[in-house]
Amino acid sequence: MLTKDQIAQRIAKEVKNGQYINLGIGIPTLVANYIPDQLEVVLQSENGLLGIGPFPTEEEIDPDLINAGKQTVTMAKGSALFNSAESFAMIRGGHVHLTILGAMEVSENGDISNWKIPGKMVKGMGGAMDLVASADNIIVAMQHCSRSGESKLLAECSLPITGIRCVKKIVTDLAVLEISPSGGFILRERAPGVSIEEIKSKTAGKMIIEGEIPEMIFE
Amino acid sequence: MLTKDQIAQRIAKEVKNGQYINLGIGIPTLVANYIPDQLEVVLQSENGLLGIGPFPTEEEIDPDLINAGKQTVTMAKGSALFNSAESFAMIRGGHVHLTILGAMEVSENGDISNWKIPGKMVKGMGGAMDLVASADNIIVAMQHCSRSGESKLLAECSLPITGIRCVKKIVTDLAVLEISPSGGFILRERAPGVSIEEIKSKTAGKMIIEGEIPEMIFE
Amino acid sequence: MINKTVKNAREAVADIPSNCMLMMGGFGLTGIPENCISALLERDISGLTIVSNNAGVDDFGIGLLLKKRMVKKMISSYVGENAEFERQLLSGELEVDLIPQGTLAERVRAGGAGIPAFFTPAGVGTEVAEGKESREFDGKMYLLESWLKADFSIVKAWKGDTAGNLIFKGTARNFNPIMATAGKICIAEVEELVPAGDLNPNEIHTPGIYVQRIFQGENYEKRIEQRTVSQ
Amino acid sequence: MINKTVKNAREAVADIPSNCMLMMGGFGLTGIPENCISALLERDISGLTIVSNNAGVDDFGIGLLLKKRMVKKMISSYVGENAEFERQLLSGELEVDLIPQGTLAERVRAGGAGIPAFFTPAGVGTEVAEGKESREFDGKMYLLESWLKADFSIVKAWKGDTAGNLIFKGTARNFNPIMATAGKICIAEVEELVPAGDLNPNEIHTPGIYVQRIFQGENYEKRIEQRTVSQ
Repeated sequence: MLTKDQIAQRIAKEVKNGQYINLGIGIPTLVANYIPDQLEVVLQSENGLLGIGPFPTEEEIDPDLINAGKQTVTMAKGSALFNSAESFAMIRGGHVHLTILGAMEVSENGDISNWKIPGKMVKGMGGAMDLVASADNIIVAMQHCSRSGESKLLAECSLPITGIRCVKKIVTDLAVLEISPSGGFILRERAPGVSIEEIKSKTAGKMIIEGEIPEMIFE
Repeated sequence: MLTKDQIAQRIAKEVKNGQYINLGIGIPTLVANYIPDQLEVVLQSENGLLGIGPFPTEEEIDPDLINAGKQTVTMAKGSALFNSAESFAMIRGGHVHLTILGAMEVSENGDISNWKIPGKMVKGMGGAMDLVASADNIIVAMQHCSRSGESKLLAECSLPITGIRCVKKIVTDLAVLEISPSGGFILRERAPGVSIEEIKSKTAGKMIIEGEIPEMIFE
Repeated sequence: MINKTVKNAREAVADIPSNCMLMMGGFGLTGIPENCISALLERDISGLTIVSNNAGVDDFGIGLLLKKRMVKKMISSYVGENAEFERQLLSGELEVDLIPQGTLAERVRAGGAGIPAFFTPAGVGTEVAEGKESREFDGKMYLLESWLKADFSIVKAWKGDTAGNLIFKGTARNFNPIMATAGKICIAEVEELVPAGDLNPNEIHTPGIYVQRIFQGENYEKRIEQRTVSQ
Repeated sequence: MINKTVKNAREAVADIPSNCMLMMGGFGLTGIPENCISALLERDISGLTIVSNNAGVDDFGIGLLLKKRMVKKMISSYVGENAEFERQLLSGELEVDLIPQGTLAERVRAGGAGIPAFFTPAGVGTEVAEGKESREFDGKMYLLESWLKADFSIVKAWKGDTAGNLIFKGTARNFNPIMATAGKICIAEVEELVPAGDLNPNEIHTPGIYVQRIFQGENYEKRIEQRTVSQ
């Protein structure tokens, strides 16, 4: 089973040179730590910054400079600042290539639920609905099962939907899976020491297994 | 009969303190010369400038600073620059209070034609259709009759329309007229020495004459 | 240039009535109009509808207006981080309209830009789409969303001039410039107010045409929600 | 930061094919991409559709492309000032789509912003409305207009950095920033190209995300159409 950091590390391998990327809160934020230095990529923060730098030192902290998770940040060289309408214009317009975000559930046709649990306090969708409706490539980072042990990879989402037919790939603590254009979770990689049977038993939606399924390799 | 400068001078009296104003090409441009110094107003140029200053001296000329008529201009103190989408956002959004423009024809319900003569080369409407569809107050500056002597104040426009039911007031070389909300040109003022009969005979649309019609006064 | 200066926050918000619609700039606690919020707290008004991406925290920002029961309804994209908010919501004292953040931003921009409605992909297939017209363009589905306008918009900028031109700093820009365009009256509080002509026209984020009242604020606390430093 | 630098105009426009759709920034002759226009003139391509507010003059700007018969269609708001243009139009060699300037600007912005259609009041009751859906909002009529996108957009800025961030000067900004967002490939020529990090992030008009190629242009003529001086 992968740690959160290992999930982030595996997702970082999906990043391509020259990409503009939006990282959601939680595990996705950790992805930034594992993007190889030789790749030139730019991180977008939907509150109005292209080019998120590292977290600041105590001396660098500026309350006027935060990311979408409200954390204090710095700006990378070559950054640009803009307003919220411009920010979502670049998201909706497809200029942000890759969105990495967390989920409560993903369905076998790529629907995602991550904003609302009926009966619990609703905090709102923030920018998630815009992000999943817009980017060409959407990767979900999440645990394979909920805390109570229920599969989060389902035939259909049971929770209110955030976006339909949008997720392309899922990296969990157990596996890397792709959404088949015709529906179904295509198993691509296993976490070290995790068997196909275990993944199968913990995937409630349709799983597609073709050929050898390699174990992930971490340097 | 008023000269072009007198038409501009009369229109300048319509300007109120604190207004943002868009001046069209031709006579409307001259209005700027007659706005009293004690009034604080801002002139908008739809190519991206709020705060048009006087024409430049030879030394001040900057090819990167023109008005919508493509004339070299300067910037007034407190100016702001912006792009074309932002410029028309402020026009359409009703932030520009007053638009003064020329016309080929105006109808008694406030329709205006000023962009196209069938059979002649069509140059385009530029920003005129956006301006007349947006500002609360639209004043037309024009000659009362065409060069061939035909009235330009009609029951209905004969030329292709630029905008419907938008003109509020017309200042011509002969008169000041308001558009009645129920239709018709309400005669408000006569040019010095011009009779009501002459204005009537040169107005093809319905004219409304109520009470005394004073002569305009020029200081 | 037209002079938009008012004395202070108290004068700026003096005529905001009960039951009106307000827009307030800010993302989280960054770029919020701290001075105007304080001045509103001194006013005896209620029934406000507030359009703001977030709703502050219990003891800061819009959270203070909530605590004083001045707010009838919030129109926001994310409203966590606030226990009093949750209490009022669950007890039915407070209404909330949750809107995808990009749709919220674009609706506000549309309000200022004279665009009554537009199509956007956000929310297709979700409960956000309920009751809304949808249409396909180039093989993708979109929802029709309408403009948002307010009686007053209250924004916070870094620098401003007496003509109402504004410059923001860092990510404190966020919703402020678009909200400035969508209020019938826009009130701007700035950290530094300079005479018209002192700002470079090329560096202005919000042209003065959108701003009706401006003043120099004081004692900015600029509270940080998630103080995160590098090791 | 991603480095978007190309050597020069020739390299920047080398793969623009015949019969594609181009957007070109500029208002009149102000802010037009002079270097890219010169480089296009050396290419053996034709059948271009060009979206540009104006069409240059006979011997400058887009007028040069027209003279070489490279243009099939212009999408513009105002196209006077050009005898060769008029000749080609009247002879049927050239098509022209005339669009209200604000609608043109908003359609281009929509193309870059993922908004497939929006309602605008411009053109209601005119021939611009023919064949278009109209609808009433708050007692006023509006037309539905669709986004405009292009295969390439070519813009001219004052300063730029290697990451593609752009700053414009004066009214040479005009259509450039919005067109930069609406081309699949955006080519930016700048008067001064600096390393990423040299521009103030707060002063950038076009974030580099929209720009795929950038180079420092040379020998700008910046011709003036109406040289007007004060007496």
